Amino acid sequence: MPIESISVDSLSYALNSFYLLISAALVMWMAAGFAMLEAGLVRSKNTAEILVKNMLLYAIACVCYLLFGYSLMYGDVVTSSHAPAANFFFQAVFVATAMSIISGAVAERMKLTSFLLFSIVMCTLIYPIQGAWSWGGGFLATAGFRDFAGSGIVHLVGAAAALAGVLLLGPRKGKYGFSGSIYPIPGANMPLASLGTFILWFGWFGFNAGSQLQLTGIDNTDAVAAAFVNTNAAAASAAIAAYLVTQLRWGKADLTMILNGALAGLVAITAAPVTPSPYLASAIGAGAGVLVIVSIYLLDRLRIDDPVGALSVHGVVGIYGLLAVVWSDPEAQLLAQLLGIAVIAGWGFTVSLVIWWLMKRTIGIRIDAEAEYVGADISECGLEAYPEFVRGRQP
Amino acid sequence: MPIESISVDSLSYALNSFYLLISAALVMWMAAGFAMLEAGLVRSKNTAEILVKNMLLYAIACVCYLLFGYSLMYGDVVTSSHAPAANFFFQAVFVATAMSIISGAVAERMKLTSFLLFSIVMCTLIYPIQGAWSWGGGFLATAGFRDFAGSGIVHLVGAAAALAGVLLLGPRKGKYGFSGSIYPIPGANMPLASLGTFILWFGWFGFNAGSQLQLTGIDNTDAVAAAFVNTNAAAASAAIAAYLVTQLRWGKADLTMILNGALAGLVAITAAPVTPSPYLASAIGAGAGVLVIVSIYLLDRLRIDDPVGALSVHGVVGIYGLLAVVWSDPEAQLLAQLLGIAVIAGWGFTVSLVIWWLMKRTIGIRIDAEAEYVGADISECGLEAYPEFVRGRQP
Amino acid sequence: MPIESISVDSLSYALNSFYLLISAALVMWMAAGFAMLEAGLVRSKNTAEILVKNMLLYAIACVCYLLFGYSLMYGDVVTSSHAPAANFFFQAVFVATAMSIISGAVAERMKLTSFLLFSIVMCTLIYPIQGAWSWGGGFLATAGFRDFAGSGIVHLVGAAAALAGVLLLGPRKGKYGFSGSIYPIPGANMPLASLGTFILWFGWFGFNAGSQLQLTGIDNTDAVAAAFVNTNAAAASAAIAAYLVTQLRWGKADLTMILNGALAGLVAITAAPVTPSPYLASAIGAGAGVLVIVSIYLLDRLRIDDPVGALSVHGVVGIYGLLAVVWSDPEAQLLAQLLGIAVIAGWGFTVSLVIWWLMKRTIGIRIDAEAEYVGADISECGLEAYPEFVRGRQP
Amino acid sequence: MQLVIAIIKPSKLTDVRDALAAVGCSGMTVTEVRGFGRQQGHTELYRGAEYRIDLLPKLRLDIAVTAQQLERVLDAIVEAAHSGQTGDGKVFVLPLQQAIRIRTGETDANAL
Amino acid sequence: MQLVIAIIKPSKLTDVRDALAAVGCSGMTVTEVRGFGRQQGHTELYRGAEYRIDLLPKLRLDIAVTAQQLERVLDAIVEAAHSGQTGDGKVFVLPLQQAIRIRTGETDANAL
Amino acid sequence: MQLVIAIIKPSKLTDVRDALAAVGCSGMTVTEVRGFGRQQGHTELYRGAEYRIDLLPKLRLDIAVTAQQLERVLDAIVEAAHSGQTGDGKVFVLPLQQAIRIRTGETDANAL
Ligand SMILES: Nc1ncnc2c1ncn2[C@@H]1O[C@H](COP(=O)(O)OP(=O)(O)O)[C@@H](O)[C@H]1O
Ligand SMILES: Nc1ncnc2c1ncn2[C@@H]1O[C@H](COP(=O)(O)OP(=O)(O)O)[C@@H](O)[C@H]1O
Ligand SMILES: Nc1ncnc2c1ncn2[C@@H]1O[C@H](COP(=O)(O)OP(=O)(O)O)[C@@H](O)[C@H]1O
Repeated sequence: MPIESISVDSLSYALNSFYLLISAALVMWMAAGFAMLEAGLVRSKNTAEILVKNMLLYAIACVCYLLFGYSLMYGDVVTSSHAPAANFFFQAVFVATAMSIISGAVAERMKLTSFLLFSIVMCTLIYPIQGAWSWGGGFLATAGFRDFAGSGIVHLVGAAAALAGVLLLGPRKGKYGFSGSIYPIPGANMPLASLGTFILWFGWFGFNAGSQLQLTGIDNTDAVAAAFVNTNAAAASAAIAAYLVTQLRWGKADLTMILNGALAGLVAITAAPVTPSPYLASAIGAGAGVLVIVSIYLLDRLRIDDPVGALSVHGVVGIYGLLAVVWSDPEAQLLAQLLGIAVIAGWGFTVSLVIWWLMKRTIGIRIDAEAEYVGADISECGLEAYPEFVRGRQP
Repeated sequence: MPIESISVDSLSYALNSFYLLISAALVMWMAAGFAMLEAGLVRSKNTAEILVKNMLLYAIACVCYLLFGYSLMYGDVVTSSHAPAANFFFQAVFVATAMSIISGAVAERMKLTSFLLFSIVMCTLIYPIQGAWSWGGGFLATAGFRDFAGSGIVHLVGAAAALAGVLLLGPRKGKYGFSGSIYPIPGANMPLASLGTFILWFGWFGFNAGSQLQLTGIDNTDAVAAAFVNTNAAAASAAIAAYLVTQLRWGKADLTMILNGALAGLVAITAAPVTPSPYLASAIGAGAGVLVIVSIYLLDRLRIDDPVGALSVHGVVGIYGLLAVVWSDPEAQLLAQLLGIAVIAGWGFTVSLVIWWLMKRTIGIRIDAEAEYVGADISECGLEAYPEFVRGRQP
Repeated sequence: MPIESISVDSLSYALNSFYLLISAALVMWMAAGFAMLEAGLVRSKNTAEILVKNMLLYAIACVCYLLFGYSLMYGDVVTSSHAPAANFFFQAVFVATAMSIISGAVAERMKLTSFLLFSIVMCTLIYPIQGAWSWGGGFLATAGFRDFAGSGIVHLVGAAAALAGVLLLGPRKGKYGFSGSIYPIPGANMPLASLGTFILWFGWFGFNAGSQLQLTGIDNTDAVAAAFVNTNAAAASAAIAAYLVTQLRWGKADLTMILNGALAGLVAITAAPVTPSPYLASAIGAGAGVLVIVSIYLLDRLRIDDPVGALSVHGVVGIYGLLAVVWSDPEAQLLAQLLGIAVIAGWGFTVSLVIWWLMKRTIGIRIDAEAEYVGADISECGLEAYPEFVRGRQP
Repeated sequence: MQLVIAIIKPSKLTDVRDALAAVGCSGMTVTEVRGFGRQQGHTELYRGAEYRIDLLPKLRLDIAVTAQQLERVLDAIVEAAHSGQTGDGKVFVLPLQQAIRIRTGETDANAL
Repeated sequence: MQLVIAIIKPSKLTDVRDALAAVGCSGMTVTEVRGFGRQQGHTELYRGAEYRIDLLPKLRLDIAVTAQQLERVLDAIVEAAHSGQTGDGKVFVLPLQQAIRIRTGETDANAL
Repeated sequence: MQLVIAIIKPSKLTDVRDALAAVGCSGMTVTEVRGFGRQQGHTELYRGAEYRIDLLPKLRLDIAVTAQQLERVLDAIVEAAHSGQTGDGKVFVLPLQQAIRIRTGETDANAL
């Protein structure tokens, strides 16, 4: 392969594209993180089914966004600083993230086919349309709404859609008793849940730092580096804060809460990973770590059953992250942020509610009681996730 | 560290090398993917042994290729657009991929030492010699055979060698009964198999996009970006297609088939990840997703026992991918592709058959019946993969 | 986004920063590797707790290094070839690696809170102070001590601190009987331990190749590429060597020893991953693979209980790696290396011993006997790592 | 004294335990077992091949009782474990010759 | 009525089940157990230390039978579970005082 | 002949096995069970909700003995399994009508 004569501009083009492609690959890898997190937090009898959902939702998101979503969200995209395909790929993998949030919240009781149908609607319409309003240059962008990497545009919209689904689905059998009693349903595999969290943390560097979209130029480079540092700082502080809350409140270190804490830190910093100092990023993360536990605790008391804490991590903390933008970004205004939150959450929730409701009325969205008892693995997939490991505790 | 004066050429050299090194690291990471996939699809009593095989085959591949294989395949390599060591590393990790394919197909019954001896022959001779014919500039290259990233040169040759081994080994005890009955032997750990698939998907970006070998220059950059997009699109469509087949045919979503489907999409696009449009790449992937299930189903009826589906995913779909090149690459000709397929599969199968047969005659290639019953973990490794998790189902 | 006019220098700045950030992200990912390795090698009843430790130690390392450690180690850092934040992030993730070593050695019996307090001291003082002596340009650097990526500065210091803790803690209940008998305590999940090793191998490319700190300039690029090749070669040879030892000595392929072997190869090459030829790197790795098994075997006979082999892998082999520098690096001198070893190990061991001892006297460092019997998961975290998988073997 | 062995559906454990507590029987030993009987298993699918799972998960309760308790205990179990579907399970009664509480060495009725 | 307890090698389950079905006995309860006896365990190796596993995996079958069935059932089990190697297992017969089918309340022979 | 069923704490298995070997009893079958009795379980915490685990892990030993061995075996078990804390477990003795060694067909005392 002979050396072609390479120009500075083409080098910059190559480097920006490579940076975006690697960032996108890291976000793709987050799909594995969600899959492991959710597979670890459900019971063993529903594990294979949640894996199917995670694998397919990623696949569906990519295909739907290729066919319709991308052009709906961005129109005709012209990029000159990096390869158009790199830009497409980076945008496409974000859709799957939004959808992954939903699979966790409705786990252990939603029908596979209904979930997959919903994911088509989500990735073809719900996500791209609201994306067009902000990142696509629409009215939210004009109004000054700031959401750098998607605390709202990706995470909150997913959580809003999930909430609509959860409300129509109802809680898992056996989760809530009469007279307010709450029965915990422990997840089957903690190492898997922890691995998932580590994968997400790792992949999130691509999510946040890639959202600068350009690496070359001193300012861009510094912004990308700041995104790495702040993303990491927020997650680290949030994990510590969540630990301290569980330790002080219950005298134990609840692993799943610490995992949710770290993820909450990541979601919170996503709206503005570049502008804060690392110290402010740590503070934002710490707040998220506390908030997420309070939220999980309260939603459970409200009998809103969310097996993996997705509503709190991506919804409640997503809102918090959008508000926290004003602490570091001089261009952000509280009103514009509130407008963005209301629009995104309202849109995501309302449209999803209609879709879920139509499905509930027609094909149904919940597996029947017998299937739920036996487990979705056998009823939906026909196989068991761990066929040789006996169940040690009754459901 | 003072800023040296950096020339444009040396920047290009640095960027190309870095791109190749990161791609190679992603391919190395695929070794973990194969290890997890195979560890999830065997029974718990053979899990530690398959892990040993996967760890050691990667190590052996690297050492053998360093000592002999690389110079046999490429002669004296001169690179000027990137660091020679980066090129070596990228080529070396491909060898391990070819070998990983074999470990899955012969799982649960092949002797560890025989497998390791075979892997030395594979990585020192079988793989590099046929690699020299195509990528090394030999007669297949001259004949116009096109295999961009190795659907044939890496995947098919591995599957051909595996088939020879499987035929001489015979099926696992208890897999096939009299009068045509087939007994499924479920894998022990579905989350692990799914994780392995996600890892492979992620690592495959390095496999396919790295095979452009140069990133700088607008055309190269665009090709690399196209490889990312097409690789992802093919895998996504293939997973969906495989799901639809299992859903329509059996009314259930067989997770392991969906995983094999995604991998089939990846294998199929490997022969030409740059030239197709994303839509064509999706179509190629969808075809692979259907084909792989048909192939797994038929091979099972032929009583060819392949615990992980490697023969179908890498062999049958590898051939399909090589043929599909003609759909997008105007320089490819069907005849040259057929020649390449025949040569690679013939070479891989024949030489391997001789080697396996010699081994069978001398040191033996199959663990004895008692060891197979107790499990290769205890007989070959002396330990258990999950010593505290009771076996819930008898073999 | 319009193309700004990009200078060669700013491109170099961007590329170097990106290389450092990706390397740092890979090192961050090693935290997941340690978590999985350790979670696989402890019993199921202590798995959730070791996961909490690994998640929190990474978080604490990042926060403490941000607040105090970095400035203590490097003073006011001025970088012009890459973004300052990239340099900070790369240095920060190394601290967590040192701390991860400790969590493995003291697993299954150390109190969570004491461990976390120690990790604050380690990351704020013990690690940065000795780091200042060498990488920070202090007296060890002046004396000619050479440790490219931290066989000593990261690994040995962690192992020395761990040894102090292990001596004060004592062995796990039931590990050693009267009259010299040794009872193995098998880890619960071999696939997890193998996954952890693969993650570490993958992440180590960032660890070693990133330590060049600059990618641009032909020499730097070649050095980075050499680091990838040598890191891989050393690990591969070490895994094979470890396998051969277990096979020849015990007639079985002990998976956990092979995993430790691969890691030993990585630790050994860390002190000089650039200067050796790939052949010498392989030889250094092979030596490490043998040495680590001998060391694990002997430490066990000395009744020093190290559930994951961290003292051998990072301590004994760390020393070996520092000595092996003189084989390839003409500037290294044996005396300077010995001085560095003595200083780092002495400092790490002594200060840690004092801290652990003070803790032991005040808040205690060991969970009580009943908690140890029931498992740290229930006593420290209040949950079980695998609540549905019955325990098959008594402790 | 008798040893009552009840094979029940796993989902009935809590009900049976409550019913037993109500008749003053507070101790028992539970084993996870697999049962084979009239109840049909379910079909699973793995890689294109279907197969039946015949051995169904059940729980076995072992309850040592005094002769006076026996009748009430049997009634309590049968009532609480009953769903009317095939596979509800069986209750077996075996003569128990002796019982000892390890902690105290107490025997027979005092040991239960 | 008797309760037959058979401790067998796990690999013999299918054979024994078929043999029992052949003599008209279609119900049983299977438990995974670990046995300790004359049969030697195997040695395992972990990180350079060898150790014996003495408790070997076995299956325990509990089969309630009527007095008339007993002889045939015992013969069927012993024949089907026999391999001639140490560790083939044991069969124990216990007197069974009463049996109830939970679904119907039927008792004794009708309950089996 | 009798069948001795001992429910013990898992941590006492080695001691009991050694004690039994000392009185010449070398065979037994071990089952993992969960016990419910006077002993209190522990509290677990999961995502902010606490709950009790009442069923505690125990081991069940089944040991077939001849009438002559019975007394020594019972003493050995009770002594070795004793810790004095609630939850030490129980020993039950059932009449054993017949025993067969599958490997040889030997019966009764010779089968043990
Ligand atoms: N003869 C038997 N001996 C021991 N256990 C039996 C016997 N027959 C049935 N069982 C147990 O009782 C359970 C329920 O029996 P089954 O025939 O399925 O339903 P039902 O009792 O409602 O007729 C079985 O799963 C098995 O565990
Ligand atoms: N005295 C006993 N009481 C209960 N079970 C026993 C007894 N002796 C042996 N067993 C069970 O029978 C199995 C086989 O016994 P073993 O002595 O190994 O072989 P064999 O019966 O062929 O002589 C053991 O693994 C154990 O489960
Ligand atoms: N009536 C009973 N029938 C069968 N098993 C029993 C009975 N009562 C107790 N057990 C078993 O004995 C174990 C110990 O009993 P428990 O009441 O907790 O302590 P202790 O025997 O020291 O008073 C229980 O966990 C249970 O397995």
